[in-house]
Amino acid sequence: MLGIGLYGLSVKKNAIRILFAIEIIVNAANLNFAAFTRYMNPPQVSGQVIVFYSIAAAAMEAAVGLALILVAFRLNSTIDVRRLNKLKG
Amino acid sequence: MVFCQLGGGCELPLISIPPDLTFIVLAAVTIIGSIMALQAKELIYGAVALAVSFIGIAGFFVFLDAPYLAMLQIAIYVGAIVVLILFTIMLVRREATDELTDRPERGEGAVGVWLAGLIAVAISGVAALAGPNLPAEPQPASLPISDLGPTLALQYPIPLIILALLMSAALLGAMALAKLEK
Amino acid sequence: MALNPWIVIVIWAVIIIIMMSAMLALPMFWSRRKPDPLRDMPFESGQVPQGEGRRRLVMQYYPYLLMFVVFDVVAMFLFAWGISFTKMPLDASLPVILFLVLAAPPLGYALHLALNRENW
Amino acid sequence: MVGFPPTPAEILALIIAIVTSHQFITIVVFPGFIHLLLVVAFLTWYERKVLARIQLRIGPLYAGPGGILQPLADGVKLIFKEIMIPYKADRPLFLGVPLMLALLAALPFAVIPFGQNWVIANLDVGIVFVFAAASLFPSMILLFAWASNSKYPFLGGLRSLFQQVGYEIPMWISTLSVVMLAGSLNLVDIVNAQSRIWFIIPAFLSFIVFFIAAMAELERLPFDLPTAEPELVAGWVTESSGAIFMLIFMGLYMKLYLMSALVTVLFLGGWWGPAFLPQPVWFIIKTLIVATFIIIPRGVYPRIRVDMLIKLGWTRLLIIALANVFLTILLLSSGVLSAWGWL
Repeated sequence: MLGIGLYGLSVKKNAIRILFAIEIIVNAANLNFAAFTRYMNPPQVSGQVIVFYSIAAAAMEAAVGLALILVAFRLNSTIDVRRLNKLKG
Repeated sequence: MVFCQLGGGCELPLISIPPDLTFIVLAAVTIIGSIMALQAKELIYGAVALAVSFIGIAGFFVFLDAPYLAMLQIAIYVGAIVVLILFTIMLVRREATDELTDRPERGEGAVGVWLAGLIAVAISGVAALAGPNLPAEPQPASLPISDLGPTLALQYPIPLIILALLMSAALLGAMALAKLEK
Repeated sequence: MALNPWIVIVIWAVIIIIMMSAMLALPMFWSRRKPDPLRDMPFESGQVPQGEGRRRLVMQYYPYLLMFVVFDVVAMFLFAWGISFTKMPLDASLPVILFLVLAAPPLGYALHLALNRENW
Repeated sequence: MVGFPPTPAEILALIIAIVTSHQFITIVVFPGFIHLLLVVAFLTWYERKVLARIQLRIGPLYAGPGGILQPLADGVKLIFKEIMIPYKADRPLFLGVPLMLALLAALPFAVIPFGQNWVIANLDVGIVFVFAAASLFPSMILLFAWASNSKYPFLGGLRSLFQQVGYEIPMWISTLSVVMLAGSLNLVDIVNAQSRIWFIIPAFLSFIVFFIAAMAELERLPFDLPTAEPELVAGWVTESSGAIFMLIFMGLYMKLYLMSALVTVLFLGGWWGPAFLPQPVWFIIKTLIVATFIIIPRGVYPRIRVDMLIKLGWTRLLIIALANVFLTILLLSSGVLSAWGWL
């Protein structure tokens, strides 16, 4: 899944797709936290708590990211990152 | 075959789904969902596939004895973030879907696949090396949900405070960004 | 109950899906189907639909969605803390209360921004 | 024990064992599928009758005694009708979303306890499971509105999304104080904790908030902006017909029943009542009373305005719910409840 996420990050041009890719990567990390904390000896809750924070942070990141996309769209009327690479409009 | 005792003395064969099968199904759902999310032609379908992938991950959490985490995943990711994504897609939609030519150019596609393959091989290599060291069978102990709260509040109070600040900052930042300039 | 409740839930979901898709599939076989461009037209009070059906959304709803995301996270954290409230010493709840107090003013301000019609 | 190539007699015995087992009955018959279908049918008839009584009409009359078979007739009619799909609609989503809506409305019934043993799956995260399923509704509605590619559904879907999103938060936070009182997310435990006193008394404010939020979630009058007939024809369900319409309305009525059941579980002591009636009967009686109180405003109140809706949900209800959480902290930490033998 991390691989897929990286693939998406490196290939896709649409900003929303890039956000998808980031979410997928974060999810892969979360899954690993939950898995390792379960397979620890004895199982602990702390990994799950870390996933808590991770999910919360990812939610915030998605909110800000989407707002950024909106602003970019409003200013440039495109969300193609190829065309967003110029700082001066 | 395991039999369970139920009220009235009747016996019901316990439906025991082998864990491997559950794992394979969940992994398939998750991975296909995430590939679809990135490759679907319509962004809306991409978002739906992303939701499916998130639900697959929630299934993994259940599988890993973290049901509260699974519910959190569904409520926050599928319930909130996907709605936000859908809404944004619809806000920017008309112009955005004009460029359905979101296909990667040749070199980039190859680089992407190569990167993904490299990561996958590396991770499975590490897993294969470390595999024998991991306990094959997890401890049958249960992780009660009521442990979450104390751990949250007692072991990690500082991140909680930081999270409050982060959330306020993110919310206000996002709103300030999305606000109309006057 | 010896069955793992999650398995029961999966069975329950599968039963519902089968029944509901049967309800959806039955009319496909039984009912008369006569495609007609006039009848398959989207409803617009009897007129011929004009323009795009999917209009650009209104921005006004956006801030509420943002706040929903944030409050969703807050509520989930509060639930995790709420279940074990009676089992914890009271001072263990202090970080959570501090969390709420810290988060309250910015959230209130965000609410104020969202309710102000001129911003959107 | 069953031998490996099982004989027909053994298979038969197995099937009988499965069919008569308690788990099978809970899934298929009582709190499960058949009961759900019957209640949904009953609720549609009941709502029409109640509204007719309010408006001095008679309501459904011809099918069966008192028109009680009307839902059956409606169902048969809707199944035999043609499904019309607008030509610009997105077919997979247009067909798939009603299915998901019905599924999402039915899924939480797996954790609702109708009696001490009458629960399909006794889940540890019960109440959060219900909310997680309910939180998927807005996205489904938005998708359906998008899929039908028509103006009225789109506007209605937007309003609906926004309303449900707004009222989910007060609902969750009002539930939080119940969860704190009971010290568990498991719905069976929550009801068991009310054997002394129903939570409506120590958590009265959150009962009010929950009830109003439930009505808004259900898009009932006075909160039925998403399906406001004079303005939006039928809101986000405008384009649905035949079986799709039936699935959506089954989903909505199941949700009505679900919300009433939740009010019963969380605040009205679930199945507890004098012992001369069995537990599930008490539960259903209470639930139907709650459902009546959700239905009645539809015949009585006018629709409120959009800005009033926002203000009510996001400011008043939220603040009351949060205040109630602090009130609950005080109640619990002062030890009043245990001193009076309430917990």
